[in-house]
Amino acid sequence: MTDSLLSMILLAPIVAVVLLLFIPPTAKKSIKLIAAMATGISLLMTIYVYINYDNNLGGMQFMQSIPWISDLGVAYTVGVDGISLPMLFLTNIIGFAAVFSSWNINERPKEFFILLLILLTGVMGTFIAGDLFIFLLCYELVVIPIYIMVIIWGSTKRVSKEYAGMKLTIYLLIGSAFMLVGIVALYLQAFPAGMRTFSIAALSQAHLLGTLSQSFQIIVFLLLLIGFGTLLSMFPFHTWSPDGYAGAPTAVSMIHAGVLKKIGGYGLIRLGLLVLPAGAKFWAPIIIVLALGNVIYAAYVAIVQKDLKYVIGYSSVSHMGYVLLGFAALNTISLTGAIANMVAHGIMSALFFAMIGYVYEKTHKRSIDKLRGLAHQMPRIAVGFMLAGMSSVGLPGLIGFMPEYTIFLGLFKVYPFLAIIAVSGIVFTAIYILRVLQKILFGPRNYGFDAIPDAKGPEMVPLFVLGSVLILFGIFPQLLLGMINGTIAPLQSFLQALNNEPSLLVVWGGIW
Amino acid sequence: MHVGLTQVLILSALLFCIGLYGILVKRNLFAILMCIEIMLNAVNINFAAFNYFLPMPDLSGQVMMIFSITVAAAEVAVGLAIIFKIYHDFKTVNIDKINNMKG
Amino acid sequence: MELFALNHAWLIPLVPAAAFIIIGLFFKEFHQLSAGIAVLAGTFSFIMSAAVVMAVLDAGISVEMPFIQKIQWIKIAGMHFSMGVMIDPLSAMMLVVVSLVALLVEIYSIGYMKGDKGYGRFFAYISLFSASMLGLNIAVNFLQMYVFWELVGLCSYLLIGFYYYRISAREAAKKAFITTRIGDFGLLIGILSLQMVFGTVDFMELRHILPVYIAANGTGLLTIIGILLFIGPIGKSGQFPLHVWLPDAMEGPAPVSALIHAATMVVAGVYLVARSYFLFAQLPELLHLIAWLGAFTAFFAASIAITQREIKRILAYSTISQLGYMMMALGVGSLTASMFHLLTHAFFKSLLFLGAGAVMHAINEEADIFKMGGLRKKMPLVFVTMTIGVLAISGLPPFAGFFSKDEILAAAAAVSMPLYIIGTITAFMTAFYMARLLFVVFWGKEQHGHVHKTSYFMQIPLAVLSILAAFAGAAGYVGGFGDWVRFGEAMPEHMNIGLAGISTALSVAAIALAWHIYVSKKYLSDIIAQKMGFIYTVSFNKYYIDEFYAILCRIFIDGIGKIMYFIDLYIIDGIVNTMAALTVYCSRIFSKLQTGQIQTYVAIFFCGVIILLVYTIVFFTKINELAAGGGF
Amino acid sequence: MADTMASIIFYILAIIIVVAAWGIIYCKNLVHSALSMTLCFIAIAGLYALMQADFLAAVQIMIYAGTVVILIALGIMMTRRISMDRTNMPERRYMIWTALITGGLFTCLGIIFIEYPLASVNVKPEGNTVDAIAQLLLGKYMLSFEIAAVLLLAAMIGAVVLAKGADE
Repeated sequence: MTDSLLSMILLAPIVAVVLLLFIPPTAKKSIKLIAAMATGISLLMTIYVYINYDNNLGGMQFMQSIPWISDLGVAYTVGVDGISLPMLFLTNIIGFAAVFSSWNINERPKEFFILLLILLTGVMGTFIAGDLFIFLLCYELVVIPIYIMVIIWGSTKRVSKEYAGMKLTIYLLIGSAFMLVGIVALYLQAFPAGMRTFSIAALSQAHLLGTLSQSFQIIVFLLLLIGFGTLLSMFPFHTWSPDGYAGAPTAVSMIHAGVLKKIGGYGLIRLGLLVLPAGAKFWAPIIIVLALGNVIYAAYVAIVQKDLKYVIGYSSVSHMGYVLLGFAALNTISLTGAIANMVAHGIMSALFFAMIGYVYEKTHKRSIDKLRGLAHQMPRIAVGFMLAGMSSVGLPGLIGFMPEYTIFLGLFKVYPFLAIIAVSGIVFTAIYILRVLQKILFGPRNYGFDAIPDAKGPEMVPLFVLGSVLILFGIFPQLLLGMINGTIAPLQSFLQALNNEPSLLVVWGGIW
Repeated sequence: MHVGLTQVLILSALLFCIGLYGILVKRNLFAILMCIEIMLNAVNINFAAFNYFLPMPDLSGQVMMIFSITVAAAEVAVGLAIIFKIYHDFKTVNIDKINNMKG
Repeated sequence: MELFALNHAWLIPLVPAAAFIIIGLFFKEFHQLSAGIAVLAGTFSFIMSAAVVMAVLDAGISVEMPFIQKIQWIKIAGMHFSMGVMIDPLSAMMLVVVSLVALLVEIYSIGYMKGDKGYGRFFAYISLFSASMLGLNIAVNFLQMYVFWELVGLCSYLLIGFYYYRISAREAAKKAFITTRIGDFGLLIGILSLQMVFGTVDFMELRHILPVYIAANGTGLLTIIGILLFIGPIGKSGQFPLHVWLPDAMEGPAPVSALIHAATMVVAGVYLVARSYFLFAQLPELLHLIAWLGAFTAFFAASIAITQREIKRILAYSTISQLGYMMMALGVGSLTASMFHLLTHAFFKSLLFLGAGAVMHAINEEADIFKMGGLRKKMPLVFVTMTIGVLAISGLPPFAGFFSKDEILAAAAAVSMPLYIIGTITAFMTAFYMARLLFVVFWGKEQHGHVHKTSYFMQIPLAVLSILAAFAGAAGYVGGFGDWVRFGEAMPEHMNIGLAGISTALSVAAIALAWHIYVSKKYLSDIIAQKMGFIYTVSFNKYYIDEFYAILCRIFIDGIGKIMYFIDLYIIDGIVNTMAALTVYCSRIFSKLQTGQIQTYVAIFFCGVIILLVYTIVFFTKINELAAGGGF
Repeated sequence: MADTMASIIFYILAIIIVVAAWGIIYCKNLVHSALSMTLCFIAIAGLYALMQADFLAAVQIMIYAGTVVILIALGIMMTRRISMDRTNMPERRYMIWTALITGGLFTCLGIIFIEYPLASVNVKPEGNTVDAIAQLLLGKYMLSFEIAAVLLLAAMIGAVVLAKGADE
């Protein structure tokens, strides 16, 4: 039972997709209900796994492995540890919320929910895959539905939805091309022919065998960094993200900003750090500099945006900078913070996009200058905005604070002065978030919106679900950090061994 | 002069080149179809020749010819149907006028 | 009983928090019920706090030997934090001040907020604020303090923007949040540095580690950390140059101004310095800086307050000025004086704010003092209580302010004469502008025929606070406040008669001057203003600091933001779009190869075949040669 | 083909094949081309017979010389031209290039065939080949045979649908 639990989580949306195929497109209510039930079942099972995961034991649990293409060393392997389980939880909770936030979709709902469920399956598979081949397979499964969804259900503002969808897809595909090259090289190099395997666990041991030379690790890590960095919207590969979110329909924005981006961070840790430690160490200074670019630069750009989705788009770029910082500081504290921050940002950006979706759906406006005093007519949506915004600002008691603090602490141990620059990000975040919040929520009553109803019924589900997670993990951060740390803490000696590896700075110094 | 495999092969090469020449210079779709048939026959001659001249215990080469002829027959049928369709749509069988795929 | 109070001190912040959740989730629309819940929770907190104070007095808990209770909040490899309760005289005093003022303000608000649409919301916020502020008071470590520090900031933001439909209110709220955020930035870095250097942020642990560390490493790094930590209080307690948010914060309802922006939250900064005085006391240079910054702020704010016309603005600048006093006291090494002033100030300043609120409430929210006038007869209770407040803040004996202010000045005089002189001048100015306020509002021509009645809910807190403002100082003075709330040695209670006499005389002179100008009109204020010309204008416009910041903001925030966005749009995206366009262009060129003529393709195909054939011929010849020459 | 008679027949057939093939291209009238193709195919059938592929020779005559030519002729008729004159003009523009390509190809092939001659050994017994082919078709090449059948069926349906038009 527990062995196949993860497979069942993965399978629930697929079963729903098959069911949906047999439902007439006119039965809109049933389509939505089936999608909601599928994601709900996945979510419940994930919560069960989350509760039953043994933090003290750490490592991969709930493993299942079935050989698939044994000639190539491919096996269908799924399993969760303290890194992937929070991400799986995040995926499911956002998926569940995304279904409800798309409750009012009436244009081709069948196709929409089928694509949405496929997308969710892909993302989930990426996070729980214990096999690189499955990982890639699921990752590629993700990109295509997004393109279709943006093109069909997207919205055109500053850029057309076609442009946005194309940009997003091409960026991600180019990124994944680099990634693919890196992974194939890794596959070929790690073990001699005949013993080759795609198993991530086995590949993580490869550097101990000495088959992966330092220069090889450096090159392959760079490839992975470009791939995952693009996905994570690392500066300067970030411009797809605001445009993409602006063009995408609400659910896609939620999933994309909430979970999909996190595949980048997850991949960097799972493949970049654990498989290619010397490469990670080598490139860490560069990542830090680029990440600071993310944090400060994107925050600055967010300040002058006029469109709500662009603000949140750039805000997510900025927050991803923290994740990268946490990654590149390469110690247990910062890594814990980086993963926790991915979860935190996922929840809050999903909530943000859900709220923006409602506002746009009801008022057909997204421009900050045209929205005013929404708190008068839509107090519930205003609460959602405030929760998400305050979490984004890093207010203690909400999910955003502790991960950021942890990252800062980890970074401070390594690069104190850069950490100060990073911390200044909290001021900029406050500036752009508050600027948006106060402009759209507060101010004189806008009588044009009087006829517009507040969120109610199914629309409240995202607000309630995401909001309660936001507060729960905010007040009891140990629930999240403890789990992550159960897996990260044993890496202490692994990370300490990295101290002897040269970094770019050392090499640079040597040249000069 | 003694006739060996080489002579037959040269004959088939010549036939093939004539067919190719026809394909390249002709504008009429029917003529092109005919030239394709010529080329197919050149290939069939090769089959027959190899089967005849090379040390081979059975008649596999001739069987291949049968398949080749089958495919050729099918190709002629479909090709003619396509030409009819083109004629129906474009009112011409001149291949120069049919260039919708021009980039 | 004592043990019970101490062991259950964690309930003090938790009960108002529960009230917030209950009101916020269920009873927001039930006005009376929500007020009832909030007041009930406030009462509970106050009784518990009082019991805690009793317990502290009885159990002999001192600053050195606090009562500590904590639970693990976060524990990961290399980092762990606790949340807990730390009761020592300092926090016990703060607990009682905060819970008492909060309770009184809640009662006052029952009357003040009557008829407001956001009644339930107001009480929810106030409850959340009490919870956060009380949580801050009992913090066991810097992180817990920071957590609640941010939460009180949030409450302040929410309450300043309480009238969210007013643009000025929402702007003020934003300004308050962002300005204090700049302070928090420093504080956060300070806390991170502490964590990094010492591996802990726990107050008690740090207190034990510090002397060892200083003995080993000196104070160089510690001074930097101290400065960083102090940036937080600069923001929160409205010290120069981050004071700009506090006057604007008066956009909130008057009870909020009384509670948050006078009595409790703004003193959080002072409290933080006091709490971590074991650190600051080791850093004489930093203390010097704090003292001078405090003195400057006190003087600077007072000089602005003199010319302001809006009643709450005057009080706001007065608050900044008094906070400067407290900082100065800390800077000159007298924690006791600072805390004593904090205590008395909480009473008389909230009294003044509540009184001002009552006045404004009575005359349709008119804020300009020169449009009030002659309210003495119409609002006798408010007049009496306000007068007590003004006398208290002016430092006239036997009112509360006299004792605390005198202690500060004495402490300053003991350290540095210039500081004492600035303090005394500030005291003179304080007395003057407070008297000006009192005289202009309550004397002079009656400008309002009809005055709304002040409800009993509003009168009772005023009365209670005025009693406290009148006697708390003397009581504390006699009751051994200095023995109790102190750092290091207990302060001997002796009054420097000379200094006290000078400041009293100056205060009386200032009040007399104000009487002459504003009541008997011997010297007309307008003429003085004209004569002072430049100085008056500068002071009236608050030294143009807001404008200066606006320009800075426009250049360094909006300006750079626009440049960055330009880079994003036209350089980064430009490169991307150029690449895309280049691809399209190339494909246009290559698509020319697609003539649509199968013959062309066939011809090209066979060209390829020929090339391959030629290659094969040449290559095969070579192979044959090799084979012939025995190459294989 | 060891004896002289066979050699002579081969050369005669070869000349007929080449001339007839050239005739297809050279004729300006499409009908003449079709007739020329018939001749060519019959000559090829003769060549097959010469190379002991008598069954194939029959097949060649039936399918190519019969069916295919009739099909093509039918096709030519159905395009409903009044006169068949000048329907089959070569494009002069491409002639040189085409001649170069085909000439090059032929030269290359020729070089290969002459330079690297394959051994010509005939080990097969003379006689009826139909039995042997039938054995192979229904034995070793059973699957291919069936697939060819399916292909023909598909081609037939495809041709009908295409010629008729699916929507009509």
